[in-house]
Amino acid sequence: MDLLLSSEDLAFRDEVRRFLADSIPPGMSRAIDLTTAFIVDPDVLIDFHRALHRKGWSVPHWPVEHGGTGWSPVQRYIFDLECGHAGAATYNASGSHFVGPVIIHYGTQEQKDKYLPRIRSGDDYWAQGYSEPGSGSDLASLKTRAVADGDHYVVNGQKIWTTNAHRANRMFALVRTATTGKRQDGITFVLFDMDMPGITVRPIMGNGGDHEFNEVFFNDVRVPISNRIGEENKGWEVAKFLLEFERGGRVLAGQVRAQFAKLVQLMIARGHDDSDLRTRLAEIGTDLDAMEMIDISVLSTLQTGGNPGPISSLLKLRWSEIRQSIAELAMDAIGDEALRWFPERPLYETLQLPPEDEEMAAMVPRYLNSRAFTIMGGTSEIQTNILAKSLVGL
Amino acid sequence: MDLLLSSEDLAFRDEVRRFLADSIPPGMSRAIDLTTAFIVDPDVLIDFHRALHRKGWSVPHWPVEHGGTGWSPVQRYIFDLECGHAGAATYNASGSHFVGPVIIHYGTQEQKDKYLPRIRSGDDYWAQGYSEPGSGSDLASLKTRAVADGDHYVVNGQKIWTTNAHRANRMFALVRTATTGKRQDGITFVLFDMDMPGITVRPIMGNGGDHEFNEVFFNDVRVPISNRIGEENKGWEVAKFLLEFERGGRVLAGQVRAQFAKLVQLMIARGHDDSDLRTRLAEIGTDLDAMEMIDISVLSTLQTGGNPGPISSLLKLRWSEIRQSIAELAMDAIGDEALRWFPERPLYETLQLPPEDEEMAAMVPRYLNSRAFTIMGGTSEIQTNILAKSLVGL
Amino acid sequence: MDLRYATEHVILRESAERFLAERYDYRTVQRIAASETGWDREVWGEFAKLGWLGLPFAPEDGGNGGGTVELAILMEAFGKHLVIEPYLATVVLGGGLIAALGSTAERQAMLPAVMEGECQLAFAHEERDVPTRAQRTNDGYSLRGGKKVVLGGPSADTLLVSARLGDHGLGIFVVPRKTHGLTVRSYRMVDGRRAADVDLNDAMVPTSALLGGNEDAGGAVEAVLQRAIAALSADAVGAIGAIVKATVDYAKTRVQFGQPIANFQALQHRMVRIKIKEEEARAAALFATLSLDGPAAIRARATSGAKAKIGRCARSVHQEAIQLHGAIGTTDELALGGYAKRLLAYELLFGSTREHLRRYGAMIADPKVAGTGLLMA
Amino acid sequence: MDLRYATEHVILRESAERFLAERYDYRTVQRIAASETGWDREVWGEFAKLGWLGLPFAPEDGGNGGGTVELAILMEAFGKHLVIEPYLATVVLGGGLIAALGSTAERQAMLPAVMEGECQLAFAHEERDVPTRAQRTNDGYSLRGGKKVVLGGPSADTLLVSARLGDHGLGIFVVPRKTHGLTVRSYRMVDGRRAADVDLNDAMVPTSALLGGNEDAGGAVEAVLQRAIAALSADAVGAIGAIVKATVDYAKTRVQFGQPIANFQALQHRMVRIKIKEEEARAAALFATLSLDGPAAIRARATSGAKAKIGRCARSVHQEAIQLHGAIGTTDELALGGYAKRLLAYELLFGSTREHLRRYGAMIADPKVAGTGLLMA
Repeated sequence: MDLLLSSEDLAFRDEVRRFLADSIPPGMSRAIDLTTAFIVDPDVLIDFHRALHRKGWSVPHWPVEHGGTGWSPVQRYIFDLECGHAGAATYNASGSHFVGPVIIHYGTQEQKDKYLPRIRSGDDYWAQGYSEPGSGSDLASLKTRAVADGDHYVVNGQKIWTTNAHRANRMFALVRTATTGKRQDGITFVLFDMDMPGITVRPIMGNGGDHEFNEVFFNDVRVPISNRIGEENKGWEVAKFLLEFERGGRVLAGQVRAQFAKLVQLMIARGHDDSDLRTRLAEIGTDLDAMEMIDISVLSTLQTGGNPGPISSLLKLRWSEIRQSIAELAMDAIGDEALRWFPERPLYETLQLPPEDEEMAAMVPRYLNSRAFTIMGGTSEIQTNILAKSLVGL
Repeated sequence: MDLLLSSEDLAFRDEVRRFLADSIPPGMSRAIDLTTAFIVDPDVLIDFHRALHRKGWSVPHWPVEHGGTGWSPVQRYIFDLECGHAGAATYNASGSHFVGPVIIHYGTQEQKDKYLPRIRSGDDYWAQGYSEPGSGSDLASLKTRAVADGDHYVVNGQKIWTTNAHRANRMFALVRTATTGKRQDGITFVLFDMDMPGITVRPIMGNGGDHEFNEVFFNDVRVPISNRIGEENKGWEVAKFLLEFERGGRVLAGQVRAQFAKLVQLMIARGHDDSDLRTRLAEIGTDLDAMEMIDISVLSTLQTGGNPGPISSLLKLRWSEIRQSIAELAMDAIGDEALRWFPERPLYETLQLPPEDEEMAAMVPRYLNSRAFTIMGGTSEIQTNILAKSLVGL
Repeated sequence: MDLRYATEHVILRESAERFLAERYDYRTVQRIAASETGWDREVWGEFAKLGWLGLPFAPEDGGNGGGTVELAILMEAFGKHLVIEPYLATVVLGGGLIAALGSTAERQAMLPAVMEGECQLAFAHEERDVPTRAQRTNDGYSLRGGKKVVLGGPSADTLLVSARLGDHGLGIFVVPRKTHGLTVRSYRMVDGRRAADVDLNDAMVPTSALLGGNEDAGGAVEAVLQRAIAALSADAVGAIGAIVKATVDYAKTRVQFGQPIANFQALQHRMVRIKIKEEEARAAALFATLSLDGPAAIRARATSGAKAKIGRCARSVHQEAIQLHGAIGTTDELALGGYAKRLLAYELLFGSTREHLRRYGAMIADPKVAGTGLLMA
Repeated sequence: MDLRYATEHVILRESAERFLAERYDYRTVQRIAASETGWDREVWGEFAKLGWLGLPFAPEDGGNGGGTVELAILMEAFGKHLVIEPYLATVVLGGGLIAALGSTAERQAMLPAVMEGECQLAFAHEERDVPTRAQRTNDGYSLRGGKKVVLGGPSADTLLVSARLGDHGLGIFVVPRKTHGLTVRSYRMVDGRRAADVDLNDAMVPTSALLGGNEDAGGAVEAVLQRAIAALSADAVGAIGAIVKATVDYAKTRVQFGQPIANFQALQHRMVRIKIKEEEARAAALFATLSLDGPAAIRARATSGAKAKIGRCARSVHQEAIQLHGAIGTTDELALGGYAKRLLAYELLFGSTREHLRRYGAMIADPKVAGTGLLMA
């Protein structure tokens, strides 16, 4: 047993570093540092994504035959960590990490040919339509109705919390195709183009001042049945596959560690001798080390072909908390600078401050937005319910 | 609205201080400081209790006609605070605070004449028999059976967590007199003499090294029906009266404040410059101030004849937590001195250490015993369930 | 000792509640916050008519002679309704300084305009860097320094500026907005209120600008700041109470898995915890309010204690409230978002939660103080 | 990178588990803890026979050549079964120092007796006050100083005493128990183990007492202490795992209000939280163990990090476990009480939780360190 990187791993790391140094466009890191929303604007990331695409690295975790890199889990971990340090971010996880793997697993050849290349290249930008006003944690109660009419479904209903629906040109969604039987057995997974007639998007302003979330209304939207992924009424299975892939297959340690290093930098820059803040910083560090060790154990399991098991809910739960604690400490570290509020977005376009003061402007919005980490993508309460069964055996 | 003590209150405080200065026997404060158990041994307190009795102050909260002092709630608060500072403690709360008020409210004239004077004087020492091995939080499920046989009940069963049963000469208990109907409606409140044939006491050693708790077994114990308090099958109402009196009628602020002042003294004596410990100390101080303010609000309500309402469960919940945090910080404040364990009890008889080192020996046992604060007398979970209904309206 | 609210207290609470419930909903807050000035002239006029702008001033100055309890009641209503007009800056801080330090002539010259809503004030006190100094000149003083977090600074017609005099003195200078050498750099605060950085670049004021001619205003400044902390704590308690109620109400109506989420025991226990924090915060604020008429040591302990305790409660309550609401709790659709930001501002104004906890800790690091109860001789 | 346990690891875990489950229940712990010496000669002999006393020593010294992972596996089993024999003191600390610093002759002179269970060791290192000093004499050294928390001191046949040599040197001195001027003041620790204060009052030892003749033993001492922390962390994880399991098992069988209390959602969520803390503690201990063969900076970060993280987990797990058990959790009837005390001792040995958190904080106060992941070049 050991934690050693092999010489191939080290060579790979150097290659990644070289690539990042060469490919990150000027201004991208600043724009990401001043992004207060969850998701960095596609405009900021598209050039870098295209560079990744040219290098063949835009979807590393996909099977090689669909454009994946065939990297080992350790290599993916290295790549994520280095991207974090270099100030890079994922272009469109809804495409590359959510719907992409679903299409690869469940899609027809036509669907694969149509959608996968455009995810790889960044030509498509995807949104996810799962939650509804009455269906959050209890997702299976969703009501958006799809009724077959010839070779189309006619869809009526509403989605909510649809991140970047206003920027996406495509959207995958769960819709109800049957109202009898078990609720989970009447759900179907369907792909939409955002310009289909009858789709309207209404913004929801976040408390942090960002516009990320939307309501999406479906009014007699006609979507071809050929846009269905998997069988009718089997959408719940597809959604579960997506969640498992997402939770078990992605290693957050790199990204969070990069954020943590930035927090350390901030605290040093502020010359902090506040012992309470330093205690919190150290506690976050030990939390992060422990969680990274758990992440690495998952990597090791994946590397050797195993199934990481119920740990995925634990990772979601704890990583979201650690990310919150980083955002919270960053806010507390700037003292009464946190009183200032800059309502315009994006900050990297609107701010008119000296460079050394800029990052202060991002801290409070980022803190406020961070509260959603433990809500979106499965609340901590739901993760805890799952863990009570799966990890504790209750 | 104000927090001012009247000149009568101040004169009363001076009188209490004089009395305490004159009446506390040498060695009592040391014995209390080195007591690691919840309850101070009766041997340590009896002389002081007799002095209170001579002064007419042994049961201040009782009605004047039964030997109470007629003090206002503020005066009782002053008395408790001054007792705390002077290093005094209540002789036998099970007698003076639990069964005494019950006998006053529900007892016959014979019962009053027999029991009340001996509680006042300290001649009787009472224990409480409520919990059973299968009936803790769910007290109404208790099974200890009392069957009428002529003018006696014949009692069989078992009580547990009976504090100081091995020191008590009397015990009040809830027993089951009916097994049909609602569980609460088959319970009766009965007084026992500990020397009745068929009663045996088995010690339970606490994790803190103290012997306070016991199991009490009843094997065909014949207890006169005239020992019953209130009507048969109405014991649940009696028990509820007792709890309400206890929770609403007693102000813990004085006692806890005295403990807090001792903690401050300890930390100063240890010359602590550990900022984490100092932060915790200050946080406890602000918690204590807030809780004392709530206590005083209850006093004000009582003073003006009102009903304090659901606040009693809040007081139980939070005071027990604050007392735990004091015990925990005291343990942490002595650093690796906390590694030393002195198994003999009572420490004030067995310790052979220089006076300045003595108190270290008490810290870890006291911490361990403090964990029971949030369990005994109604767990924090039960208090929280009650508060969800009564305070939050869920 | 008597903690009963008097009839006039109840009347004040109810009338404040009625007015604000009618006139000041969350959309109004958002509208005013997004406006150029961050306050509404009409609302301010109503405050004057209701007598609120004169609430704490002595009857001989034309005020209503309200005490600390009345002020706390009004502030709690302001917190509950997220009022962002610069009441604290103008009435409690600025007006409070004039009432405490001003001569009869000064009080009569300035307070009526305040009470009529014609004049707003701000107290420029916190130093950005080195202490602001007042240098005596031939016909007055020259002020030099930099102030930060000047609440209500952007809308103030007159600033009250604290400045060192000589080696030990401290004076409060009445500085009209237009004074040459005075620069007010405004910004919007996280909760929509306005504040400013203030630069004094050899700002010249006449001798009469020294309020009350007092060169030893330190004690009065401390007392006014303590009043402000107690008032702001009542405001925070208003916000905490509202946020807890909103959360419980939401949990009772939000249905998931076929039942209101308020039925889930894990959530019930957490709602109990935030409700308890509300009660504790309320108690801490009340102690601070009632301490204001007491001796200096008790005032300092009670106000720093309140800031430390309520700040801690506020943080965990706003976080739990958002979490218990779920996704909708992270938006600006509900007042919840406004409360969270209001409470963040509370945590930082007049010294942070941690700073006051440290001060409190230093005060109780004496067994005699730590052992003293809240009832006062 | 490979985190799979090898077959020999699994075998060791199972055999330790089997032996201890059979021979070392909680009544045994209590009996041995209450005995005069605090360890059981027969049990110690069995440890020797099982090869555990020679586990970490090199084959050329007659040991089993076990690595850090093997040691962690054994220690986790010791924590799970609350073994109080002085294994850490004799094998990890004392034996570890001899293995690291001793000449071939010294290793051959001392280690066989350790491995056969004939000799117990203790490392007298923590200073009570001023540093212990070794003064050169005509035919050796005179040791003067006071040591505290000498684990296994009461039963040690030989003490290894660290002492300053000159201005910068540090030596480890082999001091037989009977040495004149050496006083061992024994006490019982909170978890039943034994420790001692050690006084060196001009204790005279020959020149050969300086282990390996090494006057610069600081690095070796640091490495041995890091090994001890990693081992003790594995022990703590054993205790945490056992306490969590006991709590969950109890909740499944304890019936109140007509159902197992494990059915109550509020309790379920709290059990999930302590289970997560167990997983995190386990991860932190594993990182510490695997760091031991890495560079000094990683070792220091991983072991201080483990102590800080596991100490924090241990505190909240033992408190929650007691609370979830209810009254029975506060007694000495269940092993739970033993685990709580074992974990309290863990928090204090080799530097407290807070002390290590501070050290860890100082190490990561550098963005480069903070940004470095756990995988090592």
